[in-house]
Amino acid sequence: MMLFTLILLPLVGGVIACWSQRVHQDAPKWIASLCLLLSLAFLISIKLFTSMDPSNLWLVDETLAWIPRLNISAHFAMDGLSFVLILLTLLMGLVGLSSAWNEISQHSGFFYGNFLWTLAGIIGVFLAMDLLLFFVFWEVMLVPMYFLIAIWGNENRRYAALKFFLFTQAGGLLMLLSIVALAVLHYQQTQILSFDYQVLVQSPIDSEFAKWICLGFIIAFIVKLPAFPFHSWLPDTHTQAPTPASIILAAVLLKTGGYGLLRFVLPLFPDASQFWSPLMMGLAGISIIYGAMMAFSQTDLKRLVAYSSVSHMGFVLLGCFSLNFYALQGAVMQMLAHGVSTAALFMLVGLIQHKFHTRDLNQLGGLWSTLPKLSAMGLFFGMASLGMPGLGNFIAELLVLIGTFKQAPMFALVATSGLILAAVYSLRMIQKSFFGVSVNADENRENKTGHTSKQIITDLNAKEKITLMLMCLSLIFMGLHPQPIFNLVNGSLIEIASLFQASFQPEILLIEVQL
Amino acid sequence: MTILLGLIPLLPLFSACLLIFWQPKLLLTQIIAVGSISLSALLALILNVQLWDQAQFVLQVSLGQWLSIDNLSLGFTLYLDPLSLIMVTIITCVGALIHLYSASYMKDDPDVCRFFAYLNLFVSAMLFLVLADNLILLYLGWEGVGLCSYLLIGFWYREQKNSQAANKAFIITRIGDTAMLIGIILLFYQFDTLNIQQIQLQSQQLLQMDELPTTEIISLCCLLLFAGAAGKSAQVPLQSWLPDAMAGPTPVSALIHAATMVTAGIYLVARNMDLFQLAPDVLHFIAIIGVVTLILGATSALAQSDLKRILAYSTISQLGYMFLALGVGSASAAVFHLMTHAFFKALLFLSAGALIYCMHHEQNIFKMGGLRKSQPLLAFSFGIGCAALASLPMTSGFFSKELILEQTLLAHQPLLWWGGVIGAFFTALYSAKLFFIVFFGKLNQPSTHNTPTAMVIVLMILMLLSLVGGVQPQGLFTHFSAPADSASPGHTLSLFQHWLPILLPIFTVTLAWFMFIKGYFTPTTPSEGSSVSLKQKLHQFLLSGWDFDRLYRLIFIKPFKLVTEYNRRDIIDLAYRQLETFSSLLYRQLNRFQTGQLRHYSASLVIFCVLAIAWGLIQ
Amino acid sequence: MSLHFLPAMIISITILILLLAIALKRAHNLAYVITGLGLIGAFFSQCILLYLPNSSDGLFAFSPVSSLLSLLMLSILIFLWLQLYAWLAKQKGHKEEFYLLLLLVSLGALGMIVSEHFASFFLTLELMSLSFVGLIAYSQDKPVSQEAGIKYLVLSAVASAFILMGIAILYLQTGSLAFEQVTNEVSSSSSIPLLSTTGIIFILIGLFFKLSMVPCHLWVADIFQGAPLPSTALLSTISKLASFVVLWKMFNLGGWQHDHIILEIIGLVAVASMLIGNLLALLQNNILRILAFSSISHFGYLLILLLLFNQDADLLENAEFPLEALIFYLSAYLITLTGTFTVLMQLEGKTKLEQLTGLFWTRPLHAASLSVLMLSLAGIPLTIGFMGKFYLVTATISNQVLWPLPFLVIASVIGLFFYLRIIMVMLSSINQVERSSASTTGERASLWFIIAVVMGLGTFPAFFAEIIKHTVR
Amino acid sequence: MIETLWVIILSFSLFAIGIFGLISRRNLLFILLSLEIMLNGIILLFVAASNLHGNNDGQIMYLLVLTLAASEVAVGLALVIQIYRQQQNLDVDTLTKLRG
Repeated sequence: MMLFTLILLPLVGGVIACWSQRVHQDAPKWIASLCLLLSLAFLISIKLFTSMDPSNLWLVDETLAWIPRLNISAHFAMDGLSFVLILLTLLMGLVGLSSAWNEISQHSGFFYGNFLWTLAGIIGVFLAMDLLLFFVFWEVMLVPMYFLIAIWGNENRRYAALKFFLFTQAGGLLMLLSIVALAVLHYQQTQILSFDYQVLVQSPIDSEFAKWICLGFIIAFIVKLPAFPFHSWLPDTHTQAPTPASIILAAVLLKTGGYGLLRFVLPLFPDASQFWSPLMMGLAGISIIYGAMMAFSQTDLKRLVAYSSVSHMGFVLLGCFSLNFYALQGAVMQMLAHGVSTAALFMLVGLIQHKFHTRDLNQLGGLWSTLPKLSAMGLFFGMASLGMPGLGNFIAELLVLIGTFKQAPMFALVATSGLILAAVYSLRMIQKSFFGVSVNADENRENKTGHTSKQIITDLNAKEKITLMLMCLSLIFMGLHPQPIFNLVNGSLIEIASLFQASFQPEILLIEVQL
Repeated sequence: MTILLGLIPLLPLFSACLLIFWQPKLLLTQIIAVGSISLSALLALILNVQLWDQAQFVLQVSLGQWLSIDNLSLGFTLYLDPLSLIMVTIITCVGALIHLYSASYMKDDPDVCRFFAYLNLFVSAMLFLVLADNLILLYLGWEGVGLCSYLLIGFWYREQKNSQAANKAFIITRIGDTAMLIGIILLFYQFDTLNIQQIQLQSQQLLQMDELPTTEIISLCCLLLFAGAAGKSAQVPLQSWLPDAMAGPTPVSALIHAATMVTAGIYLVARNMDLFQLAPDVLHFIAIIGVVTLILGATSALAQSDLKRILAYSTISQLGYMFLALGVGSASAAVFHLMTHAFFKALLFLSAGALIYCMHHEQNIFKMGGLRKSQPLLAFSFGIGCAALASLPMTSGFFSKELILEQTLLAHQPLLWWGGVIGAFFTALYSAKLFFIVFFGKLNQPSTHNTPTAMVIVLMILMLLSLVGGVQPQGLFTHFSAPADSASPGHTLSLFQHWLPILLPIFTVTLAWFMFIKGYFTPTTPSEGSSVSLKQKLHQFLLSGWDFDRLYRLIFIKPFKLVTEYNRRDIIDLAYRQLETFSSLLYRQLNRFQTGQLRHYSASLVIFCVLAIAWGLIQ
Repeated sequence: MSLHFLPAMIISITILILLLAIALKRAHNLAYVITGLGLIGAFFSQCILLYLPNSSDGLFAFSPVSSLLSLLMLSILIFLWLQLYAWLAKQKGHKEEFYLLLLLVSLGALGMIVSEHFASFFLTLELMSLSFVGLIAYSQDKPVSQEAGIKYLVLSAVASAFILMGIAILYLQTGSLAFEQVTNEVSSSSSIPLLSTTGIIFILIGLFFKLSMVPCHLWVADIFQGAPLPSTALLSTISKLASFVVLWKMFNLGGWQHDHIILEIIGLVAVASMLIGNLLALLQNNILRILAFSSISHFGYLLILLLLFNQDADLLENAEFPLEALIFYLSAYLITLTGTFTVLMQLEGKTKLEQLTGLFWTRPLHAASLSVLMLSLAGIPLTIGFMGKFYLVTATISNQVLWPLPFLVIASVIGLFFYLRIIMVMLSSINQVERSSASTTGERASLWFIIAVVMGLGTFPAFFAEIIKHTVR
Repeated sequence: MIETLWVIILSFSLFAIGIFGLISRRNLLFILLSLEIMLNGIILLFVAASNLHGNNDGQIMYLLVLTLAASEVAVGLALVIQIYRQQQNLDVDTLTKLRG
């Protein structure tokens, strides 16, 4: 019952937070942070106390009966990959919380409730082993996020929330059809009706439908991990979402797409993913270039960062579909590093918007003179997003490129040109917002806003400084000492990679996991 | 001894972090910054002394394990051998001197602490680059150096043009670095390891096997590695960032754009010399690029009027010489020239800095006439610097450049040799021109305050080094006892080929003196009339460094900007908007049927019945 | 007179008692109590009869499935009856007749569900339709309800005429009126080739009108908007349930499945109603009209299930699965619909979308329950609507009928758009915070009950699925 | 003896006349009237069919349909009176408050 309680904790925490607003105005904040810390401690304790027998891949594996009629069970299991991603979820939850501390004022109880429910949904996605359970969590995590964006968003939040929900829902429906088709064909092949991942993975279906079912899954995950043709919801959602929601969205919600690819598409359809891999690598290349070029031309800061994450997630897609051990490690690393760096960038942009009430690059400038600490952080995370060695993003992109060069040099070439474009747009962002002289000097900004008292713009307060510093340290840790993460994720990735590379023989199969 | 080696790069890194987080007062920052660099310089000198006697030595120290997946295993291990020892000594000594100099040069700048933090970070990144034992750690140092040069060029971030120059520098070097990264990855697949020494060993074995197996992949790797080197050391295709990089403070130009960063490219090629031997056509290509760059640098330096831009173009041309030496296979000549160049170019930059400091930030040479009497020390240091640059006999520049020209001859490359000689002629011409214009002629702007003592000490040391630096460090020869050097002992230089490089500088200096007296060196006023004479057009062409900037703007920047501006609203997004309008259009059409008329509703019932029966009849 | 007639008998007795009560002393709460007793009595008697073996006496056929469906119908009636008192108290004019008409409708519907002879089907159909006319035109003070009444009367009369014509043609063709004989003989001997098909088409048109399928769907929006709220609730649940069961019965029994003309028509109508139903509701501003159009599309989904009955390519080797899916989806949709109508009834006739702005902040419980119901209509997981859709998709895919699936995806995405639009309106922030009338505990209890049922059956459908499995087997 | 074919044709034509009347007439009363004509057509068909097949199911259906027609008209007229009281004319096309 351990994993079920891991999901239950944020759920119940959310209910209490939502209810506690009546008791005291900022009670929800404390309850939410307490609940997150509790679940973080619980997660770490699960990891430490579970008996680490290297033979069995799954750290924890629990099943509860759910719909016996169709042999669907609530089957939760956690392995290295999902452990790392849940850790990222909870940490980014804390970061989102710290950025929401003084920004959210109206209906705060309901806000923190939704916030925690989204996290519970995401944790559910990472833990679900039964395909239908995965689909249920996949859709359920959208509803609270929809509420977050629709109520506390910026000026055009309605359109963005609706667009966000419709895009993912359309993809989700395709996935529902593919799940059912997979289960039915599996039944036809092996006379066992089951939606369970571990049962389905033993006997991959080999009918000619396999290609289309695999495509159904891939489209659902590509819409979520915004790849080229389906990315147009991300910029709108990010510009209109409140900062904590866009932190969670950028840091973790996009990773569910990547996780889905790694967990469900590659192992369940080995030959179909081989069939689709050139097309998908092409899409990845296009989305890297397209995201970078779009980021270059944006004037709205949040849209710029959103397009940059489209380009970064292109690397994840490239990593997943080059079906090579290095590339898979690189893809997982990119998910983590991108999560941290983009969340930090969104937090900074949120702060800038909170202080200057504008996100337009043309009106921003010369922040270094007024807010030195914030600009230093902005510079650091800008450098992280363009893949500066010594930080997590570089290791990820390096591994993805190493993997892809071996498989398909042409796509890798396109991806490396993406590196250059990444430098172009992040430098433009840094230069336009931090360097130069502030375009609207203080006096004319004052008469624009009309109020007499000169609004003193304070730099980062203690809490923000600590969160950002921790994120810098984690990026540097990921950059200079990524080995623990690789060891954690090694087990499941070897299994996936061995499906594709006949020649791939990992000489260190049973790796002792040490954190 | 290994602890000393480990400490050398870590000391500046530690002091950089200290300065970033603690941001102490002015005096304390100066002490920490200059102290840490001079400490590592001291350690380097100690290492030099200890290892002076051994001819071939290898020192390795591992600072920790970085990454090990499958058969890609990288560690933070530092590797010292004669070549990297020389580089370390150059970097730390010149770095220490420049730190001392900039302590006084930058003392009245508001955020001096940030300046020193970046400078220390730069030196530690450079040290990591030079001491790296695997290519990815080298790449880490490589990008770190690029980052610090970006930060330092854009140090005075208030002016827009500074940060634009910084962006330009970073992006152009980034293009080179990405090419290099591709080269490294291809190397990984070719040699299955990224450790530099193993690559050299495997390439040596391949060389002995004399039937070169997959040559075109290896030559592709070498070409890509050279592209990275070209990006960092400002060679022909990617050199237009160096002149703009002068927007940074002068000590930065001295340290980064003269002594250390630009030499990283040469170090990379020298370090992987055995690999490059496998691809002779790439070496030949490098030599050609070297010659083209040195001619470009020399000619454009002639047409400049800004003091620092002249020195920048001269650095480009001197680097061209080094790559020429590498191209013809003699890495020792290249590294020797690198060392001497580091000394006299640092001297030139620092004295230029002092000069600008005295002429309160006036950089146009035509406005500083006749400073011989008011600034005797600067005149003397500039004289030595220009002499070494023009490679007048008995200066350190002379020995190294003459060695390079000799090596090119030995490698049967007469054409390249003539290129080098022409380059030498132009170098001598512009250095003499620079010297005469600034220090002779009539005094039109009095120099107010004189140079502080710290600067004077540094200039004195550098003057000494650039004079006496000519003696060739013994270790250099043994390291590169590669066969290419002594390939053709029998071939003796003809008399003419021997004496020309020696006499040429003297002849050009006197020629320059006469031209100065006749007044040829007047600034060419931009002509108002439409008929732009050939002279003006040539001058404009040379002034902008063979017009690479306009070329790149035309080919890359304009179309890129056009496409991104056109697509700002994301065509894909508009496609989805069309979907939205289409469905609402459909809604309006269907809603027109809801008329509320009872008769229309019953009519719909009947029509459906008729259609259904008709459908049945048709089947 | 087998035991199966007990529920119908109880209801007719209550009708008589109610008539006498109204005649003697007109008292609203008395009528309310009598109807309640009748309905609850019928409900419990039906529970007892649930697992009795099949028995049929010519006119009516009783089977566990039909008793389960009538159980479902009776529970919906009881739930609506609970809300009725509060709503009727607010209306002007006589209130007792409403209960009378309600009981008559339930009697008609009960009869229709179990009928297997054209005469009994026709009688119960007419009983239900005419009492519905009374229900729709109930509130005299509003002219709109009179207009809806007359429209419904004329159109349902036309539809019944069509059905009668169909029955007459089939009778002409086969000489007998029982569903069994009619469907068997139709496929065997057919004197005039197309006569039987036209007969079936006539009947289908009548039933499509009752189910407001696309070609004859124009009336549903106007009548839903015009009629008083409880009668719309009844109309949308009871009448459609009964007509769909009859359509399923007729379709299931005979050999019509191999008549490709009928199959094509039904397929076309199903897809058309899915898409057009959702498209019509896209930018609507009146909630009742949105519910009307969404009921068109939902019954379009159900029609796909009808196509599955004849397919023999059953992958899951389980012939009854389509029937299970049908019952599950039908019950899921009807439960959600009744829930929606109870919430609307408690919102005192706020049917315009603008009137709902900021409902989340003024009456949070109503807004929460309405959004849960909207999500269930849209088919978002953890709601019963999703489980219904999941059953539907599993049944369609296991029976290899793949061509309607893309339309299903498109239709549900369009559907999601206007369901979310409703939630979005409720979320929008309003400036003046007027605390409207505090809702009574009864209302709050029913709202919590709705949320519990919709979310509960959505997340733990095992219990409900087992019942259906047993009744179908 | 009239062959049943003619009776069927008569009933179909009655049915068609009823439908046509339903759609074209604007007055509510005439709509109810045409409704009756349709039902008579159907009754005729029932009787003819029962005569053809010899069993008297058709006759019973005749009785049922007749009662239906009567009750329908009764309810219809009640509503017609209501509408007349509201808008003083029975024109169906003015009954369009519910639309769009």
